[in-house]
Amino acid sequence: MEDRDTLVNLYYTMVLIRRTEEKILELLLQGKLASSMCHVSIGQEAVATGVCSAMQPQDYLTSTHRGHGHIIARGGDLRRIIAELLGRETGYCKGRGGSMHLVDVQLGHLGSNGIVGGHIGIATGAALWSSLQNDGRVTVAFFGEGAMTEGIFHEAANMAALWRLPIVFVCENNQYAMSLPWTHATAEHSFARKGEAYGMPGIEVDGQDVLAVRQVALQAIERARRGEGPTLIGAQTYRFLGHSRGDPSPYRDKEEEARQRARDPIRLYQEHLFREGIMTQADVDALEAKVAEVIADAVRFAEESPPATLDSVLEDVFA
Amino acid sequence: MEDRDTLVNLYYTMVLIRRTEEKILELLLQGKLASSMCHVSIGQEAVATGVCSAMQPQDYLTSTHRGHGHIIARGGDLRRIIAELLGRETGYCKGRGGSMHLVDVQLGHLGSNGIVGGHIGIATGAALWSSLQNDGRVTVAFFGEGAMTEGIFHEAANMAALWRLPIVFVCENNQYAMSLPWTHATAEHSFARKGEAYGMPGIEVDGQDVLAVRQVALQAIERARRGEGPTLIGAQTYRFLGHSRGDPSPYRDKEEEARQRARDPIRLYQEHLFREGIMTQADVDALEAKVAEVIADAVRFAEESPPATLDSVLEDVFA
Amino acid sequence: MRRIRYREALREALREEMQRDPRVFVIGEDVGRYGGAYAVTQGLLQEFGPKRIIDAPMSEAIIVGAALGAAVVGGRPVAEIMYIDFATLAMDQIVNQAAKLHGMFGGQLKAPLVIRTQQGTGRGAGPQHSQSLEAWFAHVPGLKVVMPATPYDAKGLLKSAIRDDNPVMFIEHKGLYALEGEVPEDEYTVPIGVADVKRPGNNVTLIAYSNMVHTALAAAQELSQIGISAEVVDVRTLAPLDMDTLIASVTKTRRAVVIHEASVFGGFGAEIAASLQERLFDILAAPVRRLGGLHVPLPAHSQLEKQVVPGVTQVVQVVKEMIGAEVAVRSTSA
Amino acid sequence: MRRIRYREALREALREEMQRDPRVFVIGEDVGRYGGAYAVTQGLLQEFGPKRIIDAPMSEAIIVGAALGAAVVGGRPVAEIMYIDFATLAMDQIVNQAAKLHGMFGGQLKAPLVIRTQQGTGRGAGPQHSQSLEAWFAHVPGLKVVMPATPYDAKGLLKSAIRDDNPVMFIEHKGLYALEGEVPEDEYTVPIGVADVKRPGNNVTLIAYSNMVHTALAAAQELSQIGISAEVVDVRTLAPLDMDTLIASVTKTRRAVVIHEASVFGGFGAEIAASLQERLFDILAAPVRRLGGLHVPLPAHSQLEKQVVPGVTQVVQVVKEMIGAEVAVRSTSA
Ligand SMILES: Cc1ncc(C[n+]2csc(CCOP(=O)(O)OP(=O)(O)O)c2C)c(N)n1
Ligand SMILES: Cc1ncc(C[n+]2csc(CCOP(=O)(O)OP(=O)(O)O)c2C)c(N)n1
Ligand SMILES: [Mg+2]
Ligand SMILES: [Mg+2]
Repeated sequence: MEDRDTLVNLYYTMVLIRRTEEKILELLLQGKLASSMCHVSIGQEAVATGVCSAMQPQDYLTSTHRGHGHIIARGGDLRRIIAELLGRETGYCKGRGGSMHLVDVQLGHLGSNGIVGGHIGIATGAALWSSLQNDGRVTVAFFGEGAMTEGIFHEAANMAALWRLPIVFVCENNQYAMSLPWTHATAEHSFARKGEAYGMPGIEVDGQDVLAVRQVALQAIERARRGEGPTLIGAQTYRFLGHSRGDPSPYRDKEEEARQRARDPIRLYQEHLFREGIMTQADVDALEAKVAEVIADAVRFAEESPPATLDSVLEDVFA
Repeated sequence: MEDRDTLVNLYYTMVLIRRTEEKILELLLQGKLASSMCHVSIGQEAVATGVCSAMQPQDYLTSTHRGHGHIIARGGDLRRIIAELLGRETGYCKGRGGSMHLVDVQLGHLGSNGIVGGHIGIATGAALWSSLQNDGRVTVAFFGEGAMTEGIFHEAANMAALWRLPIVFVCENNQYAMSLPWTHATAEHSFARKGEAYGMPGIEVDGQDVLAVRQVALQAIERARRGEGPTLIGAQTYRFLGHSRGDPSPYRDKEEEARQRARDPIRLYQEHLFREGIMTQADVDALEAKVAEVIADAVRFAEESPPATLDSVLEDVFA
Repeated sequence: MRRIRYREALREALREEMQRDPRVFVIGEDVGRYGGAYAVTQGLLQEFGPKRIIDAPMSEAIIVGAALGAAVVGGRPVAEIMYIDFATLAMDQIVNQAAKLHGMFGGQLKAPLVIRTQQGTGRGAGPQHSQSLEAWFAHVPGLKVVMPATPYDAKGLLKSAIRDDNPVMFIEHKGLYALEGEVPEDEYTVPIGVADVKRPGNNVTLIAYSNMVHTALAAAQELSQIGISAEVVDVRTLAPLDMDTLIASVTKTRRAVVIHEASVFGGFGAEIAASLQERLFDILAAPVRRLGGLHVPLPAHSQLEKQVVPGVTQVVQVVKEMIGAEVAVRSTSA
Repeated sequence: MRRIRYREALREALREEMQRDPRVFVIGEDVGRYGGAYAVTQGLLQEFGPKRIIDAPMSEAIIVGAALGAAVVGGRPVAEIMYIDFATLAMDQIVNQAAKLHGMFGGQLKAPLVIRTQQGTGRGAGPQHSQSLEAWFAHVPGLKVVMPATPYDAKGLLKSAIRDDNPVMFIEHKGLYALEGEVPEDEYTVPIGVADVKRPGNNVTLIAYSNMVHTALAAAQELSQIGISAEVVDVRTLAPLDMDTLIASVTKTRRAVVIHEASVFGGFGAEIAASLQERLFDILAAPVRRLGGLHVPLPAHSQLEKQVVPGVTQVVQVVKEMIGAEVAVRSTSA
């Protein structure tokens, strides 16, 4: 059994992601974001939260265009995240990456990426270095199911399994890649079969159940750390909103949306916590208040920060 | 049961490939080849022969850097093949493609390729067009097992299975990609599992047994023609010589080589034909004589042909 | 004349060619149900059905490969790569396969294939969604490279590209989709390989393509206020390049500025500048100047992004320098 | 001084850097057991073992990706792409990932990664194994591009590339591996970003890199017979480009020919020519000329291949034209 702190932290993280992204959408509508690119993960919080909770401090991860949740769950600095989105010099990328390029090398977060699947290479390489050095670290590569049909996924999965690299491939299957349903992306939907092609276990998990995700991730990460090689996790989840702003998702069935939204991972987990007597409504209210404060502080920090400058862009072309 | 003509033709084709490639090696040593690139398929003749014998005249194929066998088995013009290798204007590519770029559009041979896996895209596209047009054609994509770990294989296999394209993926697994043994290329060697990842059957066959290859190919091609989608065939074979000239294959176990060479597909088939009373030694001798004549004629034709010219290179940049 | 947007002009070209020729089809990511990331193919799925507007899985290499294969056996595909930045995933298929197919195979095969894509800044889309990579493709023998600046050219050139028997990189600009311009109702095409004088002038030639044509036109307008008459030549097709039109213009004006959004360093402007000085050395009154992007990864921040690519002020400034410098030289040598 | 071959010089650089720094490792296809397709890494597997000389599966994208990832977390990888033509399969990893990593992430990450590859004609290797693609990489901000012509430079520059904290495209030439040259036994490096005057002269500057340096040197030799003194400048590093050295030379000679094997059209020579005329317009006695490959898919036929790329005769011819033309102009205007 998990201790109370862990269980409450999972809830806190999910709420923090949700509220932060709600705030980001608000800032977006106010025209405050410095870049037009912004993809929120509302509805998918349990995956980032469950997986990151299973990681050790020394571990690495790489992330996607829909990566706010990953960096928040990894303990990223909300101030620097919001500052990045507002295009400030204090942002994680000094304002020049925006929502798609968050990174925190101190936390082993090796960057989110605008090229679907592009960062899987970096993740594989980090795991290769860990394997060569035998440094005990594990790398987690998050990606959407859209990345599964890109060539780089194939090459990375094959190499990782071949060399038993300490990496966990976490597919957040939110059922759509922009407008393309997963049913129209591939003829084989079993993650077990997809993993087996490389000689690697493929495990499906309910991505709306944070505890289930955590369990599967703990096992896969420990397996990787023991030197037994990679695992492919297929976390079944759903993108509650459109692909990005201005996408009302007309290509999705409204009934399907309603059915999926009914399985809100935060609400499901809250019910569980209430049922098990781990948290009360009062606890939740206090937690929400704390989250609101943290977010308000981050926004304040960002808004007071100096804007990004061209000079710093010019300085950073070469290391 | 197959009729005698078919059975004898299979033998003829295998011998023609073998003797042609022996002649090519001779021309190479004499310094007569116009290009330095040349990869022979000695030891692998049963795969090209068995598969091509299962194709219909209207079908397409694409081929590899090790593609002499495919074009010969498809009925390619030996004169134009040798002329191409000798760099003559009468060659299939007017002397500017060489051994790696044979092609015969009249025969539905859509080209061999110097980029490992590169032509799998073209094959998939030909099959896509057949599917859109419902023209009853099937495309065969030949490739070595080295191509299986390239991203393009993954993307093509996934698309073909998803859309049930009329294509057959024929992997000639000769166990090595240059010096890389198949055991070091992937952790999963089952073609069934590799195919299943895309929702497509994967079938292994003894690539040294021309009749077995033919049977598997007939089934896969008919399946494709019925609109039931692609098949991945893994034909287990062996490259009797080095990867290319000047490769004595020091990375291969000599015992393994001896064991594999003992399973010469031509000899195995000859024994079968003798056993079944389909051919006699006299028949074989006559057939060899005919093959020798055909090759001599092709070499003569090529040597008498005018050399390739820069003018024609300049003309053909755009269609 | 009727005015429509660049994206609508492109859509009309696709629709008309699909109506005219049943072999034409579209394949790409989100081209059907979504209508294209920049809404160019909106409505075409409903009109032509899923066998002619094909939503592909996320697999850029095989999207181009499949289009190429279909082209080889009789189709006339238009493959869409959503951002040119993702063409990096299909370079083998474009460069080693499509571009070389005709020549490499001794003329036996041909690849009547259009690759539609878009590039450039203007939406703060960041370092991996805003690059301008036309110079790569122009450098590849066997590829045609087309970059329309106006709705009229977009429609006419796309129709020509679809009818062309060669692989054509058709590079749109994300900042132009909403641009309105005159487009006739009647059928027309614009030939590939022909540059276009978008504004006549006498003192200097501004050579540009894609979005920078509009920057050049605005600069020409501003220069006219101070008595400098600038001719604006829209290159339109980078390969094959219409040097004749450029040479005719610069022979007249004796001064040229080449402007593009791509990084100046190693950009296509270098080809034009190098050629012009080779051909018109004795005629040029000043060196050919180049204006282009700074050699940096493009920042996502919209304000920074603007500072990285050339603007009207810089064009005007450079022209003033050129003409001023020359006057200065003339007066000292006199 | 000791003379060794280009391939041995490269091998020494790898060996010395691997001995010096345990973080350096090699990854690529057939680099171990096979010793490299062009035998550069021969013997290194035996010396350093399979954890430092890594035979990868045929997966060019992940070879670069894995090297990049290792570089980000502390390794100093040298990834080998067997032919530059296959870099088309890894362009996203090279261009969108490695090159942008440092700038895009606000300086937080760095990618000390060398991508060794080789290119060019000389072996009749055909259209998909003989391309010269350096211009693509030079155009990408965040990449360094190095192209050594001699064993000395090959060794010294590879050592510098391995020590550099940025991604370096290290482009060798397949026709140079057997070339012998002087290489000291003692430790040395050659700095990235510095061009080299390989032969001094006064009447014309021949600007070249990689194998064309030798063509330029042979041409200079021939020109000296007819009283023309040619300076040969080896660019060595395309990015960052050492314009100062080029400008100093051309300021002296007042004439320049840029020579590379890649297709002239859109080639890197255009950048050099365009820059020179921009900077030295009043000094140049003749237009900057460019010599490069014909704009065609490279034929596999060795004899045809030779006709496609520039040779000594052409260089001599162009220089004679330049100097002759100028004399002609001078005499008519006199
Ligand atoms: C290589 C590449 N192709 C296309 C795109 C455009 N694009 C951005 S996100 C996206 C969908 C990605 O789907 P998925 O991987 O499932 O992630 P999700 O958006 O569902 O989180 C597409 C097509 C891209 N960024 N990169
Ligand atoms: C994309 C690519 N990578 C590397 C090479 C160099 N190369 C040519 S053949 C070969 C081995 C191919 O192995 P396989 O596919 O098994 O075919 P085989 O040679 O065994 O017939 C390699 C590495 C290439 N031509 N293309
Ligand atoms: Mg998705
Ligand atoms: Mg093989």
